[in-house]
Amino acid sequence: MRPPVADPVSPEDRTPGVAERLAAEALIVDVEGFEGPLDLLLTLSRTQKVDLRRISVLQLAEQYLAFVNKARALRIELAADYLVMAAWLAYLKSRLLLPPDPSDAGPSGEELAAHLAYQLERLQAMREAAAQLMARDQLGRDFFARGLPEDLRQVRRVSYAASLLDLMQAYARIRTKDEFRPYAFDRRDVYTMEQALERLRGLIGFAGDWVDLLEWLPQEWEADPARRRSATAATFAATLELAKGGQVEIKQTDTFAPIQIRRKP
Amino acid sequence: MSEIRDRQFAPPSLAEQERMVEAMLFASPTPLSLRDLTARMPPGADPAEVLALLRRRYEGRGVRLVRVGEGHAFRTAPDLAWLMQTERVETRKLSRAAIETLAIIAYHQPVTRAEIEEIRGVAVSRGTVDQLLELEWIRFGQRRMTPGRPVTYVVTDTFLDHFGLESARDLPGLRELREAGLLDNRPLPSGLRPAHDTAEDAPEGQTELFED
Amino acid sequence: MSEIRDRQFAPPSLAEQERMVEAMLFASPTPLSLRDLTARMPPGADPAEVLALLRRRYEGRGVRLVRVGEGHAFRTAPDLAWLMQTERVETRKLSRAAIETLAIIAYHQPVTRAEIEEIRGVAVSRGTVDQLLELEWIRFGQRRMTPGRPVTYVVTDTFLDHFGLESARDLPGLRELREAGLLDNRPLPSGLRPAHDTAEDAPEGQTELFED
Repeated sequence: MRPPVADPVSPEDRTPGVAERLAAEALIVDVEGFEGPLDLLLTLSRTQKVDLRRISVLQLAEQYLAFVNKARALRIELAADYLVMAAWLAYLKSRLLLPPDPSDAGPSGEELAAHLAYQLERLQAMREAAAQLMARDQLGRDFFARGLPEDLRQVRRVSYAASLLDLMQAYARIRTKDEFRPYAFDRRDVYTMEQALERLRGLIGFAGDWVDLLEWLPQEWEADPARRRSATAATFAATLELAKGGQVEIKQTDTFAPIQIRRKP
Repeated sequence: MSEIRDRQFAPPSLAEQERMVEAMLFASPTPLSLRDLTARMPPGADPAEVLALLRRRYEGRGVRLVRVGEGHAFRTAPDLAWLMQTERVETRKLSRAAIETLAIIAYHQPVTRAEIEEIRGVAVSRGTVDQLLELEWIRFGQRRMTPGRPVTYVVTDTFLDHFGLESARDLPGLRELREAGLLDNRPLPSGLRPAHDTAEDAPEGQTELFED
Repeated sequence: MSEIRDRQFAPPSLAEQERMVEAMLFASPTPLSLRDLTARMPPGADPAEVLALLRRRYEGRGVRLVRVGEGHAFRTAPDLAWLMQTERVETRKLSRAAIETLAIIAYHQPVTRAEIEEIRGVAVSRGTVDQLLELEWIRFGQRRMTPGRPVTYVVTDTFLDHFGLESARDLPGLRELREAGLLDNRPLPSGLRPAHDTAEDAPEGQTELFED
């Protein structure tokens, strides 16, 4: 609860007595309890003791300006918000007091005043709504959730997978256990792509014309079918690699027709 | 395993479904949505129908089945609050700024920070919003399709749960406020704006002097 | 305040007491003893009688009123326990011991544990057989009419289903295994590779290098 706001002091009263000073200080100290200029205006408006819709905005503006002057007299620094509002209210006051200027297209003083009254009414309404909200029954205070929740357990169900191939391999492994040895890759009969690449890089310089891929197999790999297959595969993979690098072109006129390559012109 | 498979053949009876929903809602500290319930029930179950049955069954009892936004939960009857002294959880007292900000978000949602500031006439401190976010009473809504695409705030189901609201439409006095035009976004008649509208641009700290 | 004083004049009705106990047991994080309940209820209340009423009321429902030591609490009905868990399926490869055991059972069924051990050359752990039983890939067959009448194992329809077999007779025989290169880990002499040695049957990508 804040103390009632002191009567507005007109700016002319520059030499306040001790009692006035104390009253003013009480008011100023209280400034920090205000939630901004609108809140201050709302509090000031209560001194008018009328419905917010019938409030005298002019009187309110004067009250506010007096308040700000008082704060200044006491060398209390007001936040920018309060000063900007003071400037705006001073402007509003002049608009309300002076006869309207027909050349001015802006909103009239009355429109501005009506809007300010609306803002105050809205803020007041929100405060009341907030109070109603907080007065509601609240979880953990007025009503309660289950105190002993039974947690949803995460059950991990493991599904085991095995393919027929796994099964057969497992069986084969057992049946050949005596002679079983870890599979060793027989390098002797494998022609690697690296080997083929190296060989092709050496040869490609001479291949201006289309050459059958098979003609480029290393001779010592041609006799044995398994070795020949390995060399063919490796060489083909190597030509694809070279084609990717833009060094050769590949063509095949028909399905299963010989694959031909040449250096990219 | 085979039990689960059996259950898939025919949906359980309504009575049985009622037991299931009752068990799930009793066990859960947080509201469960229709979708949560359906996901855990056997195919063919219709928790929506069962919820109505269950709600009637618990009418007037010590615990009630309440609706909370998209969710459903059992909660003790508020008139028995006096029995629950030991269960009472002391919540951190919210500042006046936080309470007002919460109310503005609830009644005006979705609402941007600038709009909150216009209504309160003062800058909203970061801490205030953070506190409400942390309580999970508010969350970010969709961005407003205006210059700067500001984020909006809306209230959550946790908020509804806390204040015993079925939906944000059940906020106290909402209709009256709307009819009085107090929830309109009514801008100032001209470009001339009072000070608080620039609060967002105001140097931080200064305006916060006046926050709680 | 006056409400509390009023309550002291006459004990609340049994129905009202039932609501109270229901709410307290629901909200309490621990089971409540008769003494706890009495302490929290208005004078003249008889929680013992109310507990009996309440227990009957929840009979057959999704939650039950159970006694936990000296206390009383609500608990999910045991037959609905499966609703309180979510399943996360994790696929794992069978252990080598398990797959080998399974293979032996598949190829030699009905087969005793001693026979499996003889073929594998190592003892078969109880866990391995249990795992296969649990997967419902094997089951007990008839007992062998030999001394000790050992149980035999056979594969199940679930097994056939999982491996896409019509019957256990569809399992590739030794000859096919050999032809598939599964029995022989050395490359066959060049040119002698059987025509049906398609990639599908081949064990690993390695042999594919040599395919046409």
